Order: sequence, then C-alpha cells, then structure tokens
Amino acid sequence: MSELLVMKGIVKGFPGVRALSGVDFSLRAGEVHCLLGQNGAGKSTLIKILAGAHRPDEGTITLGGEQVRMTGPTDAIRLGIATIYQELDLVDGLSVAENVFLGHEHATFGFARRRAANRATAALLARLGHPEIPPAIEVGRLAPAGKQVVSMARALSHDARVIVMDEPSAALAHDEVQGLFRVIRELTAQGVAVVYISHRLEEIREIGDRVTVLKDGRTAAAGLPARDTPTGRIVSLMTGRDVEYVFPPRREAAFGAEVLRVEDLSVPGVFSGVSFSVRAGEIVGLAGLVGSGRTEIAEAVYGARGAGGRVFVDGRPVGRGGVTRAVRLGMGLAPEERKAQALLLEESLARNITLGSLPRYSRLGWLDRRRERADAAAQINAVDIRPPDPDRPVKTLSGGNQQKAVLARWLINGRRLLLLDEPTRGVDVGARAELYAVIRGLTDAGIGVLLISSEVPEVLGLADRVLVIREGAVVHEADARDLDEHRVLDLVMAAQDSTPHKEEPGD
Amino acid sequence: TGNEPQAAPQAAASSPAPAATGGNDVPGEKVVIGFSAPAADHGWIAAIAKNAEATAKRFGDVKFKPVQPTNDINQQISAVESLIAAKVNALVILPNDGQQLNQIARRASDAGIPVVNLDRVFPDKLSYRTWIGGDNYGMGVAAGHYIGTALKEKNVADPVIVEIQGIATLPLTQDRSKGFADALKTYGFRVTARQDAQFTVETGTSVASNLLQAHKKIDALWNHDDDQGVGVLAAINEAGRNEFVMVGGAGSANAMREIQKPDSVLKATVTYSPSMASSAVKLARLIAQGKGMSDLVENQVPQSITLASETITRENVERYLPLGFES
Amino acid sequence: MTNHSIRRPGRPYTGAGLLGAVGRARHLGLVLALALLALVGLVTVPETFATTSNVVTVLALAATIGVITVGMTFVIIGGGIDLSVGAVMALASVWATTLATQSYGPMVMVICAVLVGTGAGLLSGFLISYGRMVPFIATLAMLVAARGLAERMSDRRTQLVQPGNSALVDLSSGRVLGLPPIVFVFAAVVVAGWVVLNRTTFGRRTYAVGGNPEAAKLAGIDVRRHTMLLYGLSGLCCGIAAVIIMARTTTGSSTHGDLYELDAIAAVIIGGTLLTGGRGTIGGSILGLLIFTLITNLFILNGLNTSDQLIAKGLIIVIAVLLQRRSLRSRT
Amino acid sequence: MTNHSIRRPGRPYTGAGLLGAVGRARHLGLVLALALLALVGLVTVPETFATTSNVVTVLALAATIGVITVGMTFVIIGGGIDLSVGAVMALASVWATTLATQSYGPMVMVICAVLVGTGAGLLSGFLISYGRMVPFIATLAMLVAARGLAERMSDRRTQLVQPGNSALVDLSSGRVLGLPPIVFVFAAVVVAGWVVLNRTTFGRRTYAVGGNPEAAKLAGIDVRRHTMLLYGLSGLCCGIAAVIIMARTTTGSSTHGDLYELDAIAAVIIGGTLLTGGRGTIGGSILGLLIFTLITNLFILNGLNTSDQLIAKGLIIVIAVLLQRRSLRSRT
Ligand SMILES: Nc1ncnc2c1ncn2[C@@H]1O[C@H](COP(=O)(O)OP(=O)(O)OP(=O)(O)O)[C@@H](O)[C@H]1O
Ligand SMILES: Nc1ncnc2c1ncn2[C@@H]1O[C@H](COP(=O)(O)OP(=O)(O)OP(=O)(O)O)[C@@H](O)[C@H]1O
Ligand SMILES: [Mg+2]
Ligand SMILES: [Mg+2]
Repeated sequence: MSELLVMKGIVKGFPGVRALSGVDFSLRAGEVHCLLGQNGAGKSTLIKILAGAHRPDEGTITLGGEQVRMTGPTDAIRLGIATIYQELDLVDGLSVAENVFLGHEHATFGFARRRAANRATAALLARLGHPEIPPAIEVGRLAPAGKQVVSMARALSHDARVIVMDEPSAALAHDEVQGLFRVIRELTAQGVAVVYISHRLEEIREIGDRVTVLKDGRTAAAGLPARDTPTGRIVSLMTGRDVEYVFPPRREAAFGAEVLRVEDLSVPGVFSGVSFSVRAGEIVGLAGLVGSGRTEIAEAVYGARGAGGRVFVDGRPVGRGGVTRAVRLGMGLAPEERKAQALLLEESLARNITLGSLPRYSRLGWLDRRRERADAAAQINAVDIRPPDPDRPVKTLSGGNQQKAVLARWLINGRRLLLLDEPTRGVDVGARAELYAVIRGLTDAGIGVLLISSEVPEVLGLADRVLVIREGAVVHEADARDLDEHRVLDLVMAAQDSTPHKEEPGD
Repeated sequence: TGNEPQAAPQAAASSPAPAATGGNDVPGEKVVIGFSAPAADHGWIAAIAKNAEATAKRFGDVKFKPVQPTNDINQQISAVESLIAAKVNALVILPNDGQQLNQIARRASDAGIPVVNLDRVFPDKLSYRTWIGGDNYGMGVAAGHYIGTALKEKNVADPVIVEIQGIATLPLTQDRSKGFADALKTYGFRVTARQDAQFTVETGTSVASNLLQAHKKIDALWNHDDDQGVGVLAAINEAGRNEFVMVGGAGSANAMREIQKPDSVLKATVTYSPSMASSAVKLARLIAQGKGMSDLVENQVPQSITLASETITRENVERYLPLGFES
Repeated sequence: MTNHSIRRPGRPYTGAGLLGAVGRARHLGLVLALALLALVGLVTVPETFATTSNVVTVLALAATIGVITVGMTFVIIGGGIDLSVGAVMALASVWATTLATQSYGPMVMVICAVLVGTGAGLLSGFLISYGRMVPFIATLAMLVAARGLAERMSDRRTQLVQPGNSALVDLSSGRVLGLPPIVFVFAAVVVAGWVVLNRTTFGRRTYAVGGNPEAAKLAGIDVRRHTMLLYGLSGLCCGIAAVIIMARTTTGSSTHGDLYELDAIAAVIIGGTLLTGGRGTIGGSILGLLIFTLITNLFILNGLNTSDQLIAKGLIIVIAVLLQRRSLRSRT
Repeated sequence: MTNHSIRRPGRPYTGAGLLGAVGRARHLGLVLALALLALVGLVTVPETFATTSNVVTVLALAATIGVITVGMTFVIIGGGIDLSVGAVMALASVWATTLATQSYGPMVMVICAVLVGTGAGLLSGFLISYGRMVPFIATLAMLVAARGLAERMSDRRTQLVQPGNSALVDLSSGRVLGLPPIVFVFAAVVVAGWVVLNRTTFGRRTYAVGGNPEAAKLAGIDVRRHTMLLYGLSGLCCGIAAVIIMARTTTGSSTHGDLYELDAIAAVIIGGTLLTGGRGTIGGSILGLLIFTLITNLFILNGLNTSDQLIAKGLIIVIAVLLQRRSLRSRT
C-alpha cells in the first residue's frame, strides 16, 4: 500500500529541551496507525507539527506525494488533516455546534446559519453515538467526557483525509471507547487515515493496524504490526527496559484503624446515602461509569462540595471547615482535571509539588526554601518525572509528567488519606507500574487511599476493597479478590444508561 | 469692593497687553521667572498659561520657565521643588490647592525666592510676597445682585433659583456659592437647587439636562463657569427652555457673544479674568528687579491685589468683548 | 472561585424555551435593580420622574457612553480592554469640529469623526495584536496620546459647531417621533451590536478569541487580525459617540469623555461580562449602563449633593451586584 | 504565542548571584528604558537632572504611588484588581486630619490613617471573597463611596495638619542621611513587600491563588480568606501612602490621589505582572513606576507644554513596552 503521509527527519527543539531529534513517521490511507511512547517521548509534539501548530526545525512532510510546508493550523486543515488535541481545545462560552464549526462556520455574508450548523452537528453527534447532546447547549456546561465527544465531532466535521487523535480515550469510560472505535472503523472504511495515541496497550491491540514507537524524541521502531507484536517488545522499545506490567502484591499485614469514615453522605440530585470507611493501609476503589458520581463523592468527602452527612478523619469530624480543614486533618486530593483543578501551569515543578504542604516549610510564615527544594527533588525522583528539573515550569511538561506532578504533591509526608481521581490518566505503561508501586508503598506506610478509576482492571488489581457506584448510590461492596472484570461491568451497567450525562436538578 | 454691576472695566487689569505704566516697562536686570499652574484642561486655565507666557515674552529681560502643569498636587509640589532647585529669581504659582501647596511655597520664600501667588491663595502669608487674584466671593455677590434685581423687577415671589457650580471641592467654588447666597438673601431669595459640574462642557450638559428635568419652571440660573456654560446652554436649547434668566461666570468670549444675541437666555456674566496671569508675571518681574509700581507712591509692589468682578450685560458687552478669553 | 469546574453543569437536555428563560433570568438581578431604582424615582419625585421628557433625558444621557459600551463589550468579550475610549471620542470630536473640517458640512464632519475613531482603534489594535503589547498599556498610551493630540489640535479651546452645520446639532435637539434622533442612533448601534455579536461569525469568533485564544488559533482563526478588528470596532463606536456628543454639547473639545473608560468598563462588567473574556452580552452591558444613568438622574431630581451621591452610588452598586450574585459567580 | 511560559519563574533555588542576573535580565527592557530616559535627562538638562536634589525630588514624588503600587502588585498577582486605592488614601488622609484625631498627636494620626486604609481594604476584600463580587466592581464601589465619605467628613475642605503635629510634616521636610524620611518609608515598604512575596508562605499562596484559584483551593489554601487579606494589604499600603501625602502636602483632602489607581495599575503591568494573575514581581512594578515618574520629572525640567507631554508620554510608554516585548509575551 502506498504511503499517504510521510514525515522524515523531524526535529523540534524548545528552549532548553530537544523534544524531537529526528523522527520518521508514515501513514497509509485507511489504516489506524498507533503512536506509542513514554510520557514526554514527543508524541504530542509530533502531531502538533502535523497539525501545523508547531513548525519543525528540520525535516520534511510529504502528503499524497507532494512536499508540504505548513505555516499554521489553517494550512493543515486545508490539506485535510484534522486533529483532536490532548488538551481539550474548546471554547466554553460557545455552543456545541459553534465549537464544532469554529473557523469554518456555516455562514452567508458573515451571518451564521445556526440552524444548519445545529443540524449538521446533531448528525455528527448521532454518528458518534451521542444524539443526546443538544447542539445548542454551551460547551462549558458539559463534563469532560462530553467535551471529548465534541472534540471528536469537530475533527469529523472537516471531511479530513487524516485524523489525528491524541489520547482521545483518556477521558472516556470503557463503553464509550467502544463507541469511539466504531466511528474509527467507519472512517478507515472510507479510506481516512487515523493516527491514534494512547497509553492503553489493549486499545492498540483492538483498533490499531500498525504501531510506531517513539523514545526520547526518536523513532525507536516504525510500522510494527499492531496485533502481532508482543507486549513485552513494545514496552521495552518504549522504556528501554523490561517492565512487568503487573500490580504490586497486596499487603499482607492487617489493616490499621479507620482513617476515614463517611456516613450517609449525599448531594441532592447527584448521589445519596453513601457510607463507607477506609482503614489505614487500605486501598478502597470506586468503580463506576463516567457520570456515576464518583468524582462528586470524592469532592464531597474532601469538603470541596457542600453535602449532607458526616465525614470523619481519624475519628475527627471534618465539619464545615471545607478543604482547608480536610487538608489540615491529613487528606489530599488528586483531582481528575489536572490543568483546571490541580496545577499552577506557569509555576515551577517544585512549587507545584510543595503547594499542598506549605505549612511544613514555614516558621511563622517564613519559608524554609532549602527544605522545600529537597522534598520536591525527592518526590520528583520518587515518581520519576522527566526531565527531573525542579525549576521547569509545569506548563512545559508532557501530559503524563504533569499528572505525576499532581500525585507527587500529596506524597510529601504528613498525609493520612489520599483521594486519587483517575491517577493514571495519560500515564505511560512504565510509569504506571511505578505509580502503582508508589501508591502501594504509601499504604505500607499506613496511609489510606480512595481510588477512582474508569479502568476496571486497575481498580481490581490495585484496590483491596471495591465499591461499585451506580447512579449516585453504592450498589455493591466486596473484597477486590472476590470480583472479576465481568462481574464489575455487569454491576456498573445494570441500568442501561451509559451516557456521559446526567440530569441534575438546577443549580 | 467694586462689585457693583455697573463698575467700569479696568483696562489695565483685564488686558494682557502691556499697560501704559510709565517707567515699569523699562528694561532692567535679567530675571528668571518660574511658573507653575494646574493642567490646562480648561479654557480659563489655558488662558492663564497663555497670558503668562505671552506677557513674559514681551520683556527682553525676563526668562520664562514654566513647569509641567498638573492636576496632581504631589506632582505640582515636585515641579515647584525643581524650580527652587533651579534658583529662579521669582515664582508665579497658581496652586491646585493653596493649602496643600503652602509648605512648598513657604520653602521657596524661605529660600529667598519671592512668590507671586496667583488666584488660589496660600493660607500662610509668609509663603508669598504678593497675592493677585479674582474675587470669588464678589463674583457670587455680583451674580446674586444681578439675579435678585432682575427677579424683583419681574415681581417674582418665591423664585426657583438654580446654581451650577464648578468643582465642588475647591475653596473658590465655595466662596462663589457663599457670595451668591449672601447676595440673594438681601432680596429674600434662596438657592433652590445646586449641583456641581466639573468645569467641562460635557458635564455641564449632563448636569443641566437633569436639572431641567428636576425643575419644570426655573426663574434664574447661575452657572459658575463659562466653559462648562457652553454645555449648559446646549442642554437648555435642547430642552427648548427659555423661561428664565441665566448668568454666567468668568467672562469668556463665547459667553459675551451669546449675551449679544437678543433671544439668548444668557443675560449676563460676571468676570473672573485670566488676564490676572499677565499682571502676575509683571508683578513678579518688578519684585525680582526690586521695583515698585510706577502708578503708586510706594517703592514696593503691594502685598495683595484683588481684581474686581464685573458684570457684563448686553448694555456693556461691546466694551468687554475684546478682553474676553476664547475658551 | 470558579465553581464551574466542580459544578456539573446541569441538564444536557434543556430545550430552546428553557434556554431562553435562563437567558432572561441571567439579567434578573439587573432588571430588579433597575426596577427598584424606578420605584424609588416614582416614590420620591413622582411628578417629574415618569414624564416622557425625563425618560428622553435619561436616554439621551445614556446615548454617548451607551454607544461606547457596545464597542467595549466586544473588546472585553474578546479578552481585551480599551482604556482609550473617552480620549478617542474627544479626539474625534475635536478633529470633526476644526474649521477646516466644518467647512465641508455636517456629513463630512460625521465621516471624519467616525474615521478618526476607527483609525485610532485600529492603531491600538495593531499595537496589541502585532506589537504584542498588553491591551491595558497599549490603550493607556493611546488615551494619553489622543488627549494630547486633541489638546494640540484644538489649542485647548472648546470648538463650537458652526451655525452652518446646525443639522448636526439637530440630531440632539430635533425630534423624530417625539424623540431626539440620537436616541435612535443609540438604539441602532445597540441592535447592530447585538446582531453582530450573536448572529455573525465575527461575533461568535469574538467569544472564541476571548475565551480560549489558543483553541481559536488551532481552529484556524486569525486571532491577531480579529483582535485588531475588535479595537477598530471599539474605535468606530467612539467615533459615533463623538457625533452624539457634538450634537448634544454643540462642541468638540479635548475634555470630552473624561473617565468614560471607567464608566463603560463598569457597565460592561456589572452586565455580567467577564474581564477575562469569552463571556458576556450586549444586553447586560446596556442594563448596567442604564442603572448608572438612572442613579445620577435620580440624585439630581432629588437634589442630593455630590458627596452623598457618591456614597449612595457605592452602596447601590454593591446592592445591584449582590442582587445578581447568583447569576454571576466568577472571579475578576 | 505565549513564549513567556518558557522563561523560568525566577529560579527560586539558585544562588543569589544567579538570581540577580536572571532578575536583571527579566527586567532588561525596563532597565533599558530607564537608562534611555536618564540619558535624555543628562543631555537636555545636564545642570539640573543629575543633582542630588533632583534625585530626591523624583524619589519623593514616587513614594506615594510607589507604596500603593506595592499593595497593588500583591492584589494583581492574586488575580484581582483594586480601583479604590486613590480614594482610600484620600479617605485615610481626611480621617487622620480631622481635628478630633489631630488632638491626639502625630502617632495617633499615623495609626488612624493605617487603620482606616486597612479597614477599607478588608471591606472590599470581604465583598469580593465572601460576597462574591467581581473585584473591578467591588473596588469601584469602594472608590466612589470612599471619595464621597471623605468629602463629607472634610466638608469638602482641605484639612491642614495642625502646627502641633508638625512632626508628621517633618517626614517630608526633614532630612535623615540627606534624604527625607518618606524616602526611607518607601524603601522599607518595597523591601517588606519583596520579602513577603518571595520569602513567606503568604507570598507563595498569593501566586497560587492568582494563578489557579481552583487548584489553590484543592491544595488546602483558604482562597477566600487569602483574597480578603490581599485587599487588606493593599488598604494598608494606602494608609501608609496617606501618611506620606499628609507629610508632603501638610493636608488631608478628599481630592488626594485622584486617578492613582490608573497609575499604579499601569506601573504594575508595565513591570510585567499579568492582569490575569499568578505572575509578577515587586521589582518590575517599581521599575515601571520609576519610568513614569522619570518621564514626569523630565517634562518638568524641560518645561514642555501639556499637550506635547501627553503625546510624548504615549509614545514613550509604547517604546518602553516594545523594548521589553521579548520578556512579556502574553495577552491582557
Ligand atoms: N511548549 C513547550 N515548551 C518546552 N518544552 C516542551 C513544550 N511542549 C513540549 N515540551 C517538551 O517536549 C517533550 C515532548 O513532549 P510531548 O508533549 O510531545 O510528549 P508526549 O509524548 O505527548 O507525552 P505524554 O504521553 O505525557 O502526553 C517533553 O520533554 C516536554 O517537556
Ligand atoms: N449536565 C451534564 N452534562 C454532561 N454530563 C454530565 C452532566 N452532569 C453529569 N454529567 C456526567 O456525570 C459526571 C459527573 O459525575 P462524576 O464526575 O462524579 O462521575 P465519575 O464517575 O467520577 O466520572 P469520571 O470517570 O469522569 O470521573 C460527569 O463526569 C459527566 O460525565
Ligand atoms: Mg502528549
Ligand atoms: Mg470523575
């Protein structure tokens, strides 16, 4: 088969880093070409070059046999290359339809034809399996999963020859990924070429045709068959070593005293009557669909959201003190939207890591910066953030490394209970194993963990006990060893509703 | 004081042209005169600055050193400080606020630099050698008398009298209002409504148009300032009102031309002439050169000179027109 | 505190009807505040407040800043700010009333004002988008420079509209259907602004440019060009405002429009537009402006002095905003 | 696009030497602009510009707004804005110079000014953080109300510092080591501001609250309380500025500090602090302020007329900013 797109010798440097130092990549019409690599390997950078968002320092791009030179995103769009970026790139203040057609609106003499746009958007959303999202609603009112769908609709709206998807499944739940795959198959059947980036290897097996692996800004292997290449080989190509993609052994010792007790917690319209406890050294997993209310439960426990019911840490009530009191009592939350909710993008890595423990470094308000730096450096090593430069602005880190920075914040001593909401979203396989070990290590130190993850194997493999959440209620509670993936999925989906939306009675 | 409506114009005080005062204009030793005034964002103050500069240019023995005009007291202090540092021979200062600038004027005087205080007065007599300025209280009195007489003639009982001030926080505004109220009291009248309008055309329009709504029938209106008066008149014309007499203030050429029109509501204006700046520069020159005023017997320039506020009406406007400042 | 990231933004299924209701409810606080002010007017000065002529006065007063506010709404939604509006209006009024310009008649004066305004706006826009200056600083520089130029041109005099050009003044003193034409100009600008913002691609892109410039750029929008045009639009509005102010005061002057920038920005923000850009409505801005204008009107009708006016104004602003607090829960 | 992200945020952990170098490089544009202005001064008015007394004049002139600028820097880094600074300073000066207050002597006057300033700041802060008002509007309301109250308290008169309290005036007219004490007050406030911003948890939290309030909240920072304190701090600075202005002018007056808010904000922004919060330095703000002050000083010394001054000022601002464009590539 002939190559539709060839990128050759692509080099791209940012001040202080060389993100790409000679990448080759080729794409055929009608294939799904997976791009793999560790966090920071340069995947996003490569596809931003393909999308015209970055200009390469060196290298050539050939599309359909002709060399192209792109000066901006418009050029890429005109050439038929549509991109779903890793970081959601939607405008909150505009409607779904307006976002989908932003930059190529349906218009007559500058006047927007809203009805036509809404109709076309509804068709695209239906094609993506989400006819329930109204095209006229403001995008800011959608949850992350909904936004991801809109981003996909936007890419589809371009009638592109090449569609690039940078971790589109990171914000999606199991069943929605299937919907995405269905659409990808439709596209490839029409001859569209898809570049697919994901850290979930099982997805690669399922949807991918060929695989290109990047390592440290170079092509480590190109065009491997996606289904037949052994996992071990792919992982070692990515990481340069053998990683056992397994969960750390469960704790043998008995759990300690209760660190967290939640009694009859409820937020009207979202969840109600949630009660559970977490013991020292225990990992409790919350399994459920996107939209089942897990994030809200965690936020309510953390005091970030007004809720009825009572929460105790080490027997002390959290009460009305909100987050500040929760943190003082020893809680920590790694929220699911790292950019919006966790990171100071402009600030350095070190400052981001120590943000949650400033009182530790202060005497009468005065900062002990030496100790602060030492702790930050230690955590950077502990979770292996690359590059391990404490002074680098977090904004310039790759997505997965940013996620690690969020976790690192709460690894600094003094925590009693960690609430981890999708802690491995966007984290590469190698790092993932390390993170699992880190989390397990925490519990060995006597910390309790509440783990939320949309990846059922992760919940089952890491947690000691699992709570299954469906439509805002705990429907099942069991030891993780007594559950398997099938059973959890059954429990989770018992009530058909699997949309990323949920009715919420007014605000 | 000469506040009677019929007082004759005093050419010497109102004209920027050098007056025929005998030996005073004879060239003397070279002197540097520093000059500081508020920002010329207003016709009257702009005229002050222009008059001062024009007068200084007329003398070969005067080096004129104006500093940045500003409405910020803090900056005016620095400006005067820089003039003191430059060791000028005399200072002409129109302070944004006499009280606030007093300290620095005092410092100048203490440093041996004679200060001619223009218009807004320093509270401390040690701070200046000579004060020359208009009569704000007298201005109010003149306006009050004109309106009082006019209303008495028409036999209006319990008239609606409206007053539009300039910047309300300035002492000069308060003096004008007091004079106005005092004069009206002698006729048994009082001010019905009073608003301030920041001295600009546009604020004049908006305040006046609201006031005209508030009072469906007005008998007399005194507007402190002919600059903002242009806006006040625009609002009056827009509302199509003409049932009252209006009196202006300061004596701009615009106002005088308006007074000449038989159908205008503006019947008179009471002067507060920016020509005082010309006189101030001349005084500063005389003081610096150690001369007295040749028309006076004394060997020294007087300590204080208060200009009379005159009332310009259709009858005498011809005589004043050449002296009016373009706002 | 950006609640929105935690709040799970309700009802995906809201229909158009409901959406409309939400839109109206959004300005409920402002409408309430306005109603309250009107009530105060009816109680305290019943015989003057509710007259047609007073309503006309309020509208005519609102017209100048109103037109500017429309332009400002665009700029702020687009993620910028324009401090130069008052000064640019002054410059346009001065330029249009120079004797040279006036000799060509009122049409040319209007065209001159509009061109000067638009030109100044485009220049600010150019400095911001291509010169990469911070909008606050670039428009501050424009403010200062435009006032200086206006003073220089007019030699600090108030320039009267010549009797031969009184057609211009008739815009304010004339009556069409019982209203001064400037009120229609004001209304036309508001309607045009609304249409452009809500019904054209230019308007919708303005939200994108302000809300997420990076995303706008990736979607192929020429963010720089668009930004420049936004300031041009604001300048255009200043030019139109200059025409209104010339009609109302019969003059052009470098002192016109002092501090209009603050009033216009305040009206826009009280109307619910975020200073950070990406959100906002023309309707809200105009409601905000009317509140301010009505406050002044009420005070003068009641004969309050300025100091009391100021204190009361501060309190009223706080109350108006707290009234609509529920519909406006965001920082900056 | 936003290149600035790549610039290191001031290498907090490197040695003092490096810190200095980076700091200097960051403000290179400003330093260059300042140097250029100094050069102009040396060329045009060589005999007066470089004198000690002129330097003292510049510093004394900068002191009032300088102190306010320090507070403003905190507020803006914390994601807010404070329009009320000039008015609060005026109110504090009036309150401290009422006869009742003056009867207790200069110490009480100073304490009174500082308390009034802090109180007003905390009140704005309360409205913003607990009343959830937009900072622009809340502080605008405070501006208006504080001016009104100041006018009312002083009955619109300028209140002189009584002869018995001349110790206060000596702060400006006295000399310590050849400089007026207010210059030391200014310096002390700048140093204290720098230390708090860079060496304490309060400062660190300020960056977090301004950079991403949601993240700050989830990291356990009491964002509301912190925001309130930031405005309190700004108010405190206004109180100190009131003491300086009383010393300089020997008066308290409701007209003090008119438009200081614009100057202070402009200085902060020209100094590289983003209006969106989360970034910025005290040093930059002070450099920005010195540029403005130096411009004024040069104009004074050269005796330019106002209109030309304004035009020139606009141009200089543009040039200063373009000079540092490379280090400040962000919108708003
Ligand atoms: N704007 C930038 N400025 C500086 N460095 C950058 C910038 N963008 C990316 N980098 C650096 O380039 C390298 C590659 O980043 P990239 O985002 O392409 O990684 P990635 O493979 O997509 O990782 P992930 O799986 O975590 O998303 C990283 O070291 C990152 O820190
Ligand atoms: N109005 C809405 N529009 C769209 N989606 C909504 C809406 N309300 C709720 N949702 C969905 O419900 C979820 C809110 O619940 P929550 O975030 O607690 O679910 P979750 O189980 O934690 O899901 P996730 O796996 O995304 O963390 C959102 O993620 C979103 O998918
Ligand atoms: Mg990536
Ligand atoms: Mg969630």
